[in-house]
Amino acid sequence: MKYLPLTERQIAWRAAQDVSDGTYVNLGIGIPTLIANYVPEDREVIYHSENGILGMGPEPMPGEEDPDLINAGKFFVTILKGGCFFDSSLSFVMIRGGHLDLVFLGAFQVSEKGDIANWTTGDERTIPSVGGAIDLAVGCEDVRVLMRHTTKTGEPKIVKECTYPLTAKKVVKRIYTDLAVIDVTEKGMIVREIINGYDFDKLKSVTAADLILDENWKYLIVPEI
Amino acid sequence: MKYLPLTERQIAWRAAQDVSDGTYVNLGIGIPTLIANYVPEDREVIYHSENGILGMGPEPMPGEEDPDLINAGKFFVTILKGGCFFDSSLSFVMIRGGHLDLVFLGAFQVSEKGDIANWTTGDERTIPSVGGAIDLAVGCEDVRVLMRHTTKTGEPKIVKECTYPLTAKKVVKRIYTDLAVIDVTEKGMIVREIINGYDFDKLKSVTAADLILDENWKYLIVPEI
Amino acid sequence: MINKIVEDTRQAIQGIKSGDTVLIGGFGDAGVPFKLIEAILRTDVCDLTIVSNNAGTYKRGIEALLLAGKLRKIICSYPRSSGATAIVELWKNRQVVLEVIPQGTLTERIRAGGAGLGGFYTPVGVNTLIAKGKEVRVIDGKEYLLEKPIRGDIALLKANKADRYGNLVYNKSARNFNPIMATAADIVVVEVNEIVELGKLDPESIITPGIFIDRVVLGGQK
Amino acid sequence: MINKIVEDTRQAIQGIKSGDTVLIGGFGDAGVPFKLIEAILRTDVCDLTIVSNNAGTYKRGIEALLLAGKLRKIICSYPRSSGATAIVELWKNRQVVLEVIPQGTLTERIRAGGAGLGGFYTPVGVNTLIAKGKEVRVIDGKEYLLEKPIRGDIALLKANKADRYGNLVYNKSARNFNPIMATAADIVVVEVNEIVELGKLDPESIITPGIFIDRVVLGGQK
Repeated sequence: MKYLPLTERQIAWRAAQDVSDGTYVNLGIGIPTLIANYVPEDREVIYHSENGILGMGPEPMPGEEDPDLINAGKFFVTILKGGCFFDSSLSFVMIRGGHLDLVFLGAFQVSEKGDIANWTTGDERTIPSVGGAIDLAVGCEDVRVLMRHTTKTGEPKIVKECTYPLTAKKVVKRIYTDLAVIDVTEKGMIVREIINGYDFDKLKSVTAADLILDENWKYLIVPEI
Repeated sequence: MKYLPLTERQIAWRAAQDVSDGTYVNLGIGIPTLIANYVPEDREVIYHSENGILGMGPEPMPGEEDPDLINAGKFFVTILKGGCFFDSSLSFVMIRGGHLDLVFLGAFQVSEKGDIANWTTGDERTIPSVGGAIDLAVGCEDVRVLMRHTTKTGEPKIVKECTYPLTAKKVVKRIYTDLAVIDVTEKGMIVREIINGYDFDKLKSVTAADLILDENWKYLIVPEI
Repeated sequence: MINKIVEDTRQAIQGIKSGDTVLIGGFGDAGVPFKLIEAILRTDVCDLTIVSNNAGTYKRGIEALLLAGKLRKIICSYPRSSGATAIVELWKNRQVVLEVIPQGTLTERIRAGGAGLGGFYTPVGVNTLIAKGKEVRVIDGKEYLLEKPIRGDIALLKANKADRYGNLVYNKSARNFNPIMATAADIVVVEVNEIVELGKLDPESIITPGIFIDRVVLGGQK
Repeated sequence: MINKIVEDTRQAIQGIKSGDTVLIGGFGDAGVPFKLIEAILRTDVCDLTIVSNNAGTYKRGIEALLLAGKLRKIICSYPRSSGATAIVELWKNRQVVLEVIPQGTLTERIRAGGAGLGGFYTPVGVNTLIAKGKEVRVIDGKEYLLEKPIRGDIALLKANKADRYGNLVYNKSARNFNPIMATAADIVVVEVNEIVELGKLDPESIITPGIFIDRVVLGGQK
């Protein structure tokens, strides 16, 4: 059967459906940033940017960019009503002190136990850059990862043990990929949703960790975007 | 020869003459609080209050008291132009981080080495209350003490070793008493000024630490106030 | 929709229970959430540990809690004040446990609790009674004490204005411990003088971002 | 009379010397004191250690210092950025020492430097490369790393407005590291968009009290 892996926007759309009303959320650089576009409009969500913004809004209209108003990825953003500014110190009190409800991150690898590797490949030729990655992974009770299920060359990114240098141990609660939605639990990795045209056996073949199929698993259905 | 020990106001007046233009100063509870009244008017001095004020001004006019604007002694105060408010955390960053230029404290005892005891007598019947006393004594490079030279019963308050529980070790730089001005130096306690009608031998007799008379010592002269 | 405003102080302190550690803002009378404290008096919770700069005066605030027999312990920097009689009596009679902490260490321990830190080294208290039972460590030639974080089950704060997100601004020296206590408890409740529309507080001047706040209640003017 | 305003950026950075550790505010381009950095380029100081969130881009700011060969070391959280080429090249060729620190640990280490603390325990970096060479300690069942304070010989900051006391307010996300760096250096210099009369800044809204600031210079509009 034919199948279409989700696009990055579709992965973000799926994650966005899990952002409930009234939550304080940090969106990591990369696919997570797209989530803000797809949170249902009846939900009031407050976005945190680690460079010192709560209540971050969408990108500004052309011509209205303010060089002093950027997000953690250094892109122009806006601030919404009820938002505020603060310094980096208070920003990381929020992050490390467990004040955010939800953090979405990208990752190179996630292990069976919820370990995450997302800040350096350990490659001697790539300059290491950690930013707030470790703080975000360690500080929040509910860390979720958005990533492609495999690397460009087809290697599994969900693994028994991370081979890349760790960001943090046992922190990831849920993974959204282009193929599935998987929860990291005490019992192991539980597959909650799989895309149409794909199946559990195929999913196992592109995953290097043990998977358990939720008996109430569903199709992972997203709109065309 | 007759002599008149300084009044508390006169001790404060003398200390005030040493507050130079442009300094950030914290005045401890008690005699030190009086200093603000006597700093020469051509000097711009910024008073810090550990409950979160810089640029603290004198007590308000009757009827203009604001219960939200008090000093560390819980008395009504005002704020001067250029002053600001901040939280207790930043206030103690200022104190402990060495950002104040001058701290004036009261004391039960000061030792030869500059140890100070000013927060508790260790008396089992008196409730201990430390407030910001230790932070102030430890945080500032220039801690000065204002106190009577002896206790009400005539016991020396300047001693070889403090017998009361310590506030901090080796921090006091200068002592202003009702009889003298004494510097605490590497070489020992050097008497800089003695009140008129008193002399070095008499001073030694009411002091339980070794004193050195500065060869350029002067009379400690203050106005009547 | 986010709306942290509750109708009355009874709802505001919901969830408080006997044995809790309660952070209470204020320095002297400034910035003390008197109405929230009064609401505790109307419950049957007891055996509380209070963390606050002072221990109450003139039968109001924390002193009222002491007199009502609701407190097991007070952690503060300065219990002695004119008008503070209950703490003195109860302490003398060993009817309340008193822990006195240097004020800057108190602020920093609460901040550490809110910031997810495990502890810190401070020079304050070395060679004093405060050091008793604490680890002393020499770092770069200077002695420091290890101090641990403090957190509350609930924090009771006072601010000047709030919006429905719980963004706060304070009034003058009534700010004091309130902003750090806002970061360091499981439930954070604030009594305010005024509730304003969302957007009325300047984003540059909000002192406590609403993320730290769970409930807001109008307390009546100071 | 207190007047911290100086005429030009040359006077503003007076006292900087070869081998110094220089704290530089900013995140991306927001809140970077570009004019003060340019002033360094016009001196012969070198062998500097820079502490900043990023490592400069597009031949401006810290990247200009790198290209001019003035830096021995950069301590930052995120050197990799689009437009950051100098740091990548110099790091590959081992011509500059790079120390990468988690952003929250960087802010906290600078704050500790300004707050007179000897260090702190953070859970950030446990079980990672960041933990290498650092003390790991279990406190209340959780693992933490011991992190030490960072201080600068000089701090170069950017703010929006200042008065002659050095009281500062910032603009939007250009605040970032500036307020904490203000507390943690022997000489603290700030480049501002505007200088206002004493009393024009609201005492409730001043973010950096002038006590932390030594010199203020008008930098021209952002």
